[in-house]
Amino acid sequence: MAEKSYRDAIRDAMMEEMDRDPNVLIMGEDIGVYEGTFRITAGMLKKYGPKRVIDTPIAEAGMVGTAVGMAMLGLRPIVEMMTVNFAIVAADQILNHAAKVRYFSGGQVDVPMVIRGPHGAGVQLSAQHSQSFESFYAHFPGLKVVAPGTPADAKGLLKTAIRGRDPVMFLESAALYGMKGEVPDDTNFTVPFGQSRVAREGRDVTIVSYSRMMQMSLLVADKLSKEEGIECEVIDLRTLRPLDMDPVYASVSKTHRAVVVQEQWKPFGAAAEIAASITENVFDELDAPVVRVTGEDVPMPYARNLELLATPHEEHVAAAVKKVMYR
Amino acid sequence: MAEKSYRDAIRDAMMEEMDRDPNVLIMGEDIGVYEGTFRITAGMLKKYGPKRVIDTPIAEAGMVGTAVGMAMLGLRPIVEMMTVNFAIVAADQILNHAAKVRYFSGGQVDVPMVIRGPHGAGVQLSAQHSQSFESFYAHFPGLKVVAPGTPADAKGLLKTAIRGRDPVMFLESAALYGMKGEVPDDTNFTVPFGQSRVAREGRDVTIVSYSRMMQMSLLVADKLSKEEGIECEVIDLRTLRPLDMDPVYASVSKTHRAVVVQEQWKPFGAAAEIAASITENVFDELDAPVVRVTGEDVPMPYARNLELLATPHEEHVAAAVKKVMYR
Amino acid sequence: MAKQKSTASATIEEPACAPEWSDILRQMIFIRRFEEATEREFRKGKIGGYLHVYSGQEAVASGIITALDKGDAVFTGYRDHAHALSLGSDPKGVMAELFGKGTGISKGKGGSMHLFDVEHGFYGGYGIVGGHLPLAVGAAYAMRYKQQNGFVVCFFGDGAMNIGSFHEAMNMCGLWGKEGMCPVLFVIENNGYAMGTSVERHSALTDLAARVRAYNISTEKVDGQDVFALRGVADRVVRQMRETGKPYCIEAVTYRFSGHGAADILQPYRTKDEVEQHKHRDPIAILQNRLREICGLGDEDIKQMEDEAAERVAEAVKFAEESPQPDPRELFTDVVAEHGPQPVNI
Amino acid sequence: MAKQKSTASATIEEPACAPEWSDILRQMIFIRRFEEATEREFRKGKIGGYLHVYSGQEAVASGIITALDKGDAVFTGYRDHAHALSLGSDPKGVMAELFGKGTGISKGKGGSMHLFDVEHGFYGGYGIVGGHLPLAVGAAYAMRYKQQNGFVVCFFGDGAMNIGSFHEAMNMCGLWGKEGMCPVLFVIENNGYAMGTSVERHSALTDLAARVRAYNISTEKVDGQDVFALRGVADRVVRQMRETGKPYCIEAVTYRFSGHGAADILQPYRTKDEVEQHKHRDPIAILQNRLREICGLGDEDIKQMEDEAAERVAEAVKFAEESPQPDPRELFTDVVAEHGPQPVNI
Ligand SMILES: Cc1ncc(C[n+]2csc(CCOP(=O)(O)OP(=O)(O)O)c2C)c(N)n1
Ligand SMILES: Cc1ncc(C[n+]2csc(CCOP(=O)(O)OP(=O)(O)O)c2C)c(N)n1
Ligand SMILES: [Mg+2]
Ligand SMILES: [Mg+2]
Repeated sequence: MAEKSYRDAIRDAMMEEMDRDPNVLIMGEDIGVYEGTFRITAGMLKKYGPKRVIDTPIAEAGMVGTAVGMAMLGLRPIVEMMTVNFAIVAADQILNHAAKVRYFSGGQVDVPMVIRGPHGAGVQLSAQHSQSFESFYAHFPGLKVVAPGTPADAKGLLKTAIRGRDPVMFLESAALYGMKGEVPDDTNFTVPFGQSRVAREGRDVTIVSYSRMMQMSLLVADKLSKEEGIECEVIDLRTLRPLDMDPVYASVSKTHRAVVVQEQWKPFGAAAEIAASITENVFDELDAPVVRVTGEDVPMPYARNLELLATPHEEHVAAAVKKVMYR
Repeated sequence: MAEKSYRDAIRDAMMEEMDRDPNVLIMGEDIGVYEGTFRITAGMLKKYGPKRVIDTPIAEAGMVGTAVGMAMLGLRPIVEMMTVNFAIVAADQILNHAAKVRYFSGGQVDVPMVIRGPHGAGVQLSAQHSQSFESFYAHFPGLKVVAPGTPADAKGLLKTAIRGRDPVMFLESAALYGMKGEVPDDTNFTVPFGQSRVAREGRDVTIVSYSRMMQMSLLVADKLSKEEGIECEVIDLRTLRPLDMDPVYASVSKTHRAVVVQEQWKPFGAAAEIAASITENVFDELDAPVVRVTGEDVPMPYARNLELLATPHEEHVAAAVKKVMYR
Repeated sequence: MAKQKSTASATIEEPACAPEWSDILRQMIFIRRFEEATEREFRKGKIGGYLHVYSGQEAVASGIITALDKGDAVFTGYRDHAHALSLGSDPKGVMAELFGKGTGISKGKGGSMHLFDVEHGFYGGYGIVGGHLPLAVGAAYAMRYKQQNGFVVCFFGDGAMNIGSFHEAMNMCGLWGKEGMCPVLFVIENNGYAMGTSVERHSALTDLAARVRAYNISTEKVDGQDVFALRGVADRVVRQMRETGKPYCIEAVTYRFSGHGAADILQPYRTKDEVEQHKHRDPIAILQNRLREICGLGDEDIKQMEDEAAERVAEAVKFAEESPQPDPRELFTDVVAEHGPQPVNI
Repeated sequence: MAKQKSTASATIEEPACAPEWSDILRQMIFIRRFEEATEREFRKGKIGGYLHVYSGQEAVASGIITALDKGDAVFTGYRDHAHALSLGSDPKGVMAELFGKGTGISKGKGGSMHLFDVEHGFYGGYGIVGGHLPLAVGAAYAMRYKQQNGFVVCFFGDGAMNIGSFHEAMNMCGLWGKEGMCPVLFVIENNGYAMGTSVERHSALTDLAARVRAYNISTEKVDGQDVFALRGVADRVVRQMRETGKPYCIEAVTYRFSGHGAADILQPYRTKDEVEQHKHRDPIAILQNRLREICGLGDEDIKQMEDEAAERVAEAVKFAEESPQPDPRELFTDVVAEHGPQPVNI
């Protein structure tokens, strides 16, 4: 085990896989000469050369589409989106090509590729650069959608993504890039998809989340434990497609109360799926309605005071926990 | 009142608004000379001329983006998508431009435009041409998302869309184009957004739906009434953004049971939002978990037998109704 | 100004008679009869969805594809039957796919627009206009990356040149081509129309290849009804591309005899007369006449080819007809390699 | 071959001295000082998010925009401060926007990338590279449709020319232009780099305007550091476009002195030397020297302009600093005209 940042965990995952398998390559805007806007790829051009670290023009659909073609022919491209916001420009290539070509070809091709990059709100990047797309992509069969919340998961899940045979939307939290945590040294350490994790045990309320909001939920859980004696169990979904709800059901069967936390806009967001599934499957266990904590339903404003109002904070999670406890 | 098809209702709405307001125009692929793949626009080029009925190149992002520019300068463009599937190609223009420019300009512009076209599964059009996007678009603040289920609503809602000041995704059901129904003659007849409708009254179970699945739900309700004495109340949401849940809550407070029906893939689909909201708001009224009836979670296959298995049918709705009644 | 040259192919020297030309004629006749059969079966309700036939354009697919080797890869749009058949896909499997049968080459999951036969180098069959171009570019990169000798042919229509992905793909290929990493032969199947919109009405400049040259890719305009001309260019260009790893673009000027798709009955965008005029330049007739001249091809030979085509088509239809529907469990396979879907209604 | 001409502007005749030129110099100096202030305030933490300054490129915005009339409309990308200021937006409101204050010209909701000032003809400020081009085309159509006399100027970078929406917009504008329905003046701000990727590395052909000509749009390459040249071309072209309703494209060859954005400190993609070389062609110095020659501009005049700029910038900063944050209720306004959002956390 070593203490690593979330950023370095991502970088290590890519470099280890590039070392292991010559078919892995990475492409994106300004990842080479410029060394990446978040410096995740710093040094990689030098180490692997321009055929494996490809600086692309500003052409997201072209980037994703060429990666699909590479993947169909047996390479394992990683596409870095400068931010995942820009992947919307490539939505057709992701949703209609990457996600579907295996199916409509009757299974004649694999599409082993990863689209990754920072995701979610930053600081004052305003409306076009501060969005959360997990429910958007997770709606589509044929894709995998991953949202790691710790350095270890970032590394282990990314390695699974790179080694897999399907297209993966790998949604990183830019806000967590600097966060440190223990990461196994073993270069064969991977984290499988479709396995939610109990991030914190507790008896009173189940908090379901992923990525940065999962980390925030842990803080709230600790605070509520200390200050109010409320013990929250926090479930980290880790992957939204495949979505592993069994640990959630098990937890709710114990706590009888659930809160779902997401940064996204509330309507038609990921928390709706979680909440609906909980109700559908363990209705009789529930002592209170499942409550969703979400961002405000507005495009992200630039002004810092408004921006802070637009995203969910610890006090909102705490309030939701108390609400489901009727406190 | 006159008996009109859903198709003619849409066409009438457009032509009446074009007659009323010279700023209304329509653009799309093969809507003019070719007269439209679904013939919705047949005759319109002749009547309004090429400046108001614009045949565009195959350039969905260009179509939507130019419409945004037109709308910002005071026109009221209608963009016909040959099918709404192709709007994915324009996702960035819809989600990052049409939906956000009012906000990030601090309210300096209106964006009165409508994107409309046939939506959902057809017959053997396979994976890239048979998708349902309502939850996808309805997630984004700044848009309106409309899904009419009757000729009258198709007309009245489309007129509201054209007269409004915001961008609207107007999702038509190709399968309903031939369906007939009473449509008011008044050229000022409109149907406001954000008003769900009780399409059928009943005391036992609330079925929540929209568009074609709402029509199917009505058939099931009649059948269940006749054959089993079960009385379903069917709520037609009509618009998914704004989403009017109050009539749903009122109905569930009466029936204590709810089924939500959509054609979309289940995970992260529209029914999740409806189900989660019902639970969140009228939990204590529920005698059973809200059950979702949805399409199978697979890209649409071409083979007719598989395709039929991929979409929800009357028996699935009936089974869900019985399930929430514990029958 | 674009530095790349635009060559209007000079008249190809009359080639010598070779057995290959009869094979090509046989193939083109077969493809025409196959397409006619699909139109018939569509009207009978045996084929569903959209159906886009290739009649009139046969010389393009045949002229180019017969120049390929094993290991080369082909991508095209939804008007894809001829490409699969030219590559050697089993007509029975192709027809079964159109019938939505489990024996179809895409297991009945793709249909007319999504034929696939990777074993024969056919990488599909795509329905989003222009969406496949970036895929072709990536595939070519992969081949060079793996130091394979193959290259990629990417067919697309005139209408596809107006969509963004076309341009993004072209620029990336032009760039990668500088490093010898992008051997894609782009083939514009310029049949004059995107559905009902003529080139003049959909493209600001009707010299479509000018767009391609703007990405440092050489282009050449070829008579798309003349399989001799097409094959001649292909042979030359293919050799050169394998060596250089650079892209090249052929604009094949052709014409579609049928409607855009099976639903395009009225065809208000063109006159019957225009269609008739173009039928005078039927690529099959042109090839037949040439082979009469240079190979002494006779009526008897042609009749034999026609009979053989009819028989093979009938066989394919019979096979498709008699094949079983896909197993219902197939609904859930091939979605992903791992972590497949949970059935909801079954 | 593209039939449209590519003109490399002949050296503009030395224009006569006119008071206007001093105004332009004053404006350019002011913009430079304004941008320097934004960089300072960014480092102080007063400005957040991304900040892209225009230093080095001033001649482009000023040369073109001073040729416009009321009723014309301007669209650009995220590097947009100069465009707003050139159009006459209040520097106080612009600075307040960057500070995220309620008095900002976009009410603090847009920030640096999304300045808007419709009253002055400024239609924004967009953050998705190339995304605004179709908007500009639609806006031009709207003006002609309404039989207004205005036209649209659309600025964008060299890097933006690689994205699909650029091409879709160009083709549509080329087509509509044939009917006199698309008077857009496209201005390529070719500063040699898209972020850290040089034109040679992002575009298959470095003659960027070849792409534009491929859509039947005439282009002209202009020295982007020479405001005389730019303004000369603009005056000529603008007159012509108002009449014809056709698009036109100017490729302004310029250079950005600062990093791509405030975070671009190391600039590993270019040498200090390269930047220094280009600073010898500072558009402000070039204009000053010219005006010394033709107008007898003296050190005193320049000092006065500098002092005035410093004062106006200080005033803007002070105003921004002292302005209140947006009212929290503003979070929920301007999302839609009707049926606004339901607060969830408040
Ligand atoms: C993105 C997208 N927009 C629209 C369509 C509908 N469509 C299918 S084929 C076609 C015309 C294509 O014309 P062209 O590229 O010239 O090919 P051709 O049919 O002539 O072979 C259109 C508009 C589509 N499939 N995809
Ligand atoms: C679609 C999209 N992809 C990537 C980015 C990130 N990005 C912002 S500016 C930029 C470079 C643009 O270069 P250019 O168009 O030359 O303009 P310049 O910055 O030189 O003025 C990039 C890649 C973006 N904003 N939008
Ligand atoms: Mg065509
Ligand atoms: Mg640039």
